[in-house]
Amino acid sequence: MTDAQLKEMVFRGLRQIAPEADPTLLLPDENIRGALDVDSYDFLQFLIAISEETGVEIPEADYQKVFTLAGLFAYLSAALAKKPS
Amino acid sequence: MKKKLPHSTADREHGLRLLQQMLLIRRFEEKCAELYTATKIRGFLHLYIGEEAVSVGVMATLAPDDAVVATYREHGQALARGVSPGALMAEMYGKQEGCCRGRGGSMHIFDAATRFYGGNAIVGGGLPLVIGLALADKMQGRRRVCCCFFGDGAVAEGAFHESMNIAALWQLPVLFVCENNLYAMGTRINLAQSVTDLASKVSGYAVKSEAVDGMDVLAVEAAAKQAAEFVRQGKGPYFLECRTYRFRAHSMFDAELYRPKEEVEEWKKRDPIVLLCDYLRKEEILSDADLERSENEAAREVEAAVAFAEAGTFEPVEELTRFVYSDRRTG
Amino acid sequence: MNGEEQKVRTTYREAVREGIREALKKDERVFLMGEDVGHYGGCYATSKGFLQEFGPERIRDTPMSELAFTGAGIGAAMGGMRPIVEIMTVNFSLLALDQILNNAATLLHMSGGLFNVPLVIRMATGAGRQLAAQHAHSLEGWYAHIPGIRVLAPATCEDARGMLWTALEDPDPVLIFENQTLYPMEGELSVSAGAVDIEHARVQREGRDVSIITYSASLYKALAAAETLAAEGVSAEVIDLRTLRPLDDATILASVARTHRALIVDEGWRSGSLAAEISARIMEQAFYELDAPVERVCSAEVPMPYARHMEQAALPQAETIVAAVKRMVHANG
Amino acid sequence: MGEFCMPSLGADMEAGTLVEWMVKPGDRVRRGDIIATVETQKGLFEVENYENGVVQELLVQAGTEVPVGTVLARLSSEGMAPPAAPSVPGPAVAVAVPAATEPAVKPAPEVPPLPPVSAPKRVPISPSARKLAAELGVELGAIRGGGPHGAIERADVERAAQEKKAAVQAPGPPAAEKPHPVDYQSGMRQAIAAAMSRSNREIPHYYLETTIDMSAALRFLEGENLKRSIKDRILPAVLLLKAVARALAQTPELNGFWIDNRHQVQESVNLGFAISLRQGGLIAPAIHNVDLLSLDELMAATRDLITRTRSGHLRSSEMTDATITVTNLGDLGVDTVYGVIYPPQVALVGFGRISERPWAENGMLGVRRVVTATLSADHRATDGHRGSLFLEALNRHLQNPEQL
Repeated sequence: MTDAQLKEMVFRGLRQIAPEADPTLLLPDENIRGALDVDSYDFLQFLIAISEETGVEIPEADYQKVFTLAGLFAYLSAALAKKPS
Repeated sequence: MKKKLPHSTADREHGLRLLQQMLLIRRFEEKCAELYTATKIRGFLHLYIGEEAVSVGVMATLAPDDAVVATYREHGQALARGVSPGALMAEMYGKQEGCCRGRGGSMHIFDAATRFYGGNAIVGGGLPLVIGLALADKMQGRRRVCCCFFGDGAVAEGAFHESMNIAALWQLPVLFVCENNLYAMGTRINLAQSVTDLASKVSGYAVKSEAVDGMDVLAVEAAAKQAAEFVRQGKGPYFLECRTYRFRAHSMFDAELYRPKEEVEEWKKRDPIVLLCDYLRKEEILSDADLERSENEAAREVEAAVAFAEAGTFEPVEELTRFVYSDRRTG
Repeated sequence: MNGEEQKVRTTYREAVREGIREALKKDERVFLMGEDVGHYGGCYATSKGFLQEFGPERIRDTPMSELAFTGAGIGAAMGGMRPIVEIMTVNFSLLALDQILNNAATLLHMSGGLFNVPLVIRMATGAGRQLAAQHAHSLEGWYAHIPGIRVLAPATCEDARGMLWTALEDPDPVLIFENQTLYPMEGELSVSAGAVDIEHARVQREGRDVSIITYSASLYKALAAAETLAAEGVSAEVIDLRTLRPLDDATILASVARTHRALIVDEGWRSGSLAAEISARIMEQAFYELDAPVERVCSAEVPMPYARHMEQAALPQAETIVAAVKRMVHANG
Repeated sequence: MGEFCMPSLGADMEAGTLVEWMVKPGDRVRRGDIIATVETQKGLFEVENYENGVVQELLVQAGTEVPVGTVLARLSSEGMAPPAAPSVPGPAVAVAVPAATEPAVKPAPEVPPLPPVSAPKRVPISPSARKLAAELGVELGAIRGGGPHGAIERADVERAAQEKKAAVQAPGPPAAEKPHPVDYQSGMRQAIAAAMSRSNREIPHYYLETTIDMSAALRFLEGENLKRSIKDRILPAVLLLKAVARALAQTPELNGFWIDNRHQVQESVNLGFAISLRQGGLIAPAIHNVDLLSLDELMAATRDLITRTRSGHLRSSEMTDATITVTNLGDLGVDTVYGVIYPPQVALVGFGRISERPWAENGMLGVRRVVTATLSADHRATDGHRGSLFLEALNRHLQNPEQL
């Protein structure tokens, strides 16, 4: 999965849970949940969608690392690099 | 009066396995009745208690890649064919862990791995399907048996006559297994059939047929083995009438006004499980310990099935329109 | 020649026959089953010569058992074949409706996605040959009511030739209705004619003042009406639905948005008809585009009479279409 | 102690008349024995017993009709040697189907009556013509309709627009002002306003607050979630809901209504779960029988409820059945919530943010993940002592998450 595809998938997932917000305006290190007013239920749905598309299941212990776009992309590309394609 | 049983020699494991399968069906169905009164199972529920020898006897002679089509009283066929009790129970709980995601219920059990092409709630509805499956096998040169279970009620349906004729006309590899339990819901056979000897009735279609005591699993197995062999060799369809009896009502809400209690008690004297146990004890194959082990095994499997169903989850309503058309196609 | 596709004269019947023949040759899982499809060559001669060419295994005459051979088609499809079941006419399909509805249309959903039914069923339909009530039904609308199957109505030679292959490739059951009056109809086909799309309706004639929405044999009555109206300064758009389930809402609504008036021509009976469904969808989704109520021209609600003049009076005609449009357009006085 | 209930013998069976008991108190009964006959619309049925035991008490006499699920007799299991084959501990036959008592009548929240509409003479106009008139800024009153029954059609509007432009020669038609977006929230906003002001007007609130150490609960949850696929992961909020349901067992008087000056404690625990809607507005539909649900079932019920709330597919019972409401503002970084009770309920539980705070325990200072739980309660129905017992029970349950 290329970076562009990863980015596109993440934005599609964010639009899913925050339809009226525009995720492209998010700064790399801005807190996604705060900026898009996303509660823990919606955030879980977002992670489920990511796990369905990439096979990467983000455990609760790692939530801290994926609260920002930069953190999320880094985490996913690292996880995908480790997984056998 | 000593019950006369054919003396085909069932070896020890085989005899105990037949007993184990019949016991599992019996305890599974009893648990379904209980769960129905506790409103855990809803809709229609048609219990197989009393007819266990037919499905167990016939399934023992079918190969893994043969096809099976059954009716809405199909828990016995499904279990004997190898459908998991848990998937079956979860289906009746309406849970998505059920064999059909909770969409079919008791009357519509399907399983791809065992080529179990379903329960079917339309009387005689499965007969045209099975001749189609057999036609496909024949046209693709596959030597397989397509086995269809149906009751004496279906014999009055147009689908039966049309299917028998086509099966004979095109010499299709179909094993027709008629579970003649004397009642089409509440109509006794003599009030529904001009000729009640169904095995001879089908001679009009030039189809090889035989009647067998549907309470004696060894007799059913012997007859079914011969029938399946006949069909597998491509000699055309075979009609096996199993004369059996259901000990419970047609379905859960049936006051059985149409049959005398004495008749039920009379048939219960030839309970297929008791018959097999007597035979196996006489042949020193079955000990009390074996029976207890078998009962415990059945109880354990039923208990596990209920637990699996209880723990199941409901299909999200968003999936409602899924599988109306194939995913690949739905735009 | 400016490289334009080389055309050949043909008939609707020939186009149907070629479609089946091509399918039989391209895929050996395909076989044709139905009453008199073999030795007789097909009640409408759409399989003449096939028995000799493909043999009795793949061109199977059946006993008069619509329920059983339709059910057998379903079973064979589940067994890995790609059957084409021909039910002589929609009138006899009522005997097979249980298998079509309770098995073919339902198995995939009811089994939780386990078993597909890749089956095609073809039937002749419609009136107009003085065959009287029992042989003149037009019941496509009934079948278009059933989720789980697709329903097609080829009106042109091109569709008669090309819809079958696309339908055979569909993993779900597809019903194809051929209006019996169309078989002798002449038409043109490009030499390389092949499979066509079965998802969309088609604007057969552009227009500004009214959208005439129809299918199958009624298409030609609508086109004739449009010509008459043109001479009187009324520009009628004519849409051939091609697929009755799923309906191509987009094309219908886009047209109504242009013309602000809709007239639906349907050979079925008016009450609970396909025309009623289309009218409801236009009201629901294009209400603010309507400058006049949606109108329908359907068959009279009578059992089809035998006498010719009575049958023609019962059926939708170009004249009745013209009258309806005039009412809608000239309502302005 | 087993209960023998009126069994459901058919999908459409609502009730049954007990015709005859086949057993009497003191009789030993085994699984499969017929212990009574029941009359239904379909005929007479022999009713089977499923638990081995001894009949203690027959609660319903012959001849009375009772709804499905009503307890007919009590059986005890002592004095019975367990049969050789272990009796299958299937679900207890007596399903605690809540007795079908008449739900207490709840007065509908007052909705201000609609102002009377003066009926101007209705001018028939086609939808398309009405839209065109709006776009072209043409006054409908000024148009003469040429359609059937004098209906106005597009042609009429176009003609009127021409005439107006010709007559006025004004610079270009006035820009049609942008139709202001209809505020679909107004209905909901009014309903919330009415309920909240009635709550403050009538309910004497008292507020209690406690801080709960969530370390044990969150550790348990993280362990449980590692065993599950992400699809079945359980949210902390679900744990809090379950703890509230369990704590209510200690103080059932918090679970119910105050109607016509009478405290009506409810048996079933239906938690109102406050869900915020993205475009603003708040709904607190009920999750039924939370005390009977496992954590997995509760998570599934919550997921289903949120999805249906957001897509507007709630059942009327879910809007009115809540016996107590839980509001969880933990996501928004608020520490403490002092909520307003939803009448006619008598309590509301609030949870703030789960956050790390300094924690002193037996003389040692450490850092723990804690949450502040608050109780708003109706002083007419309960008093502070009972409220604090509830919060204390809530804390205790969260310290033993395995039992939730």
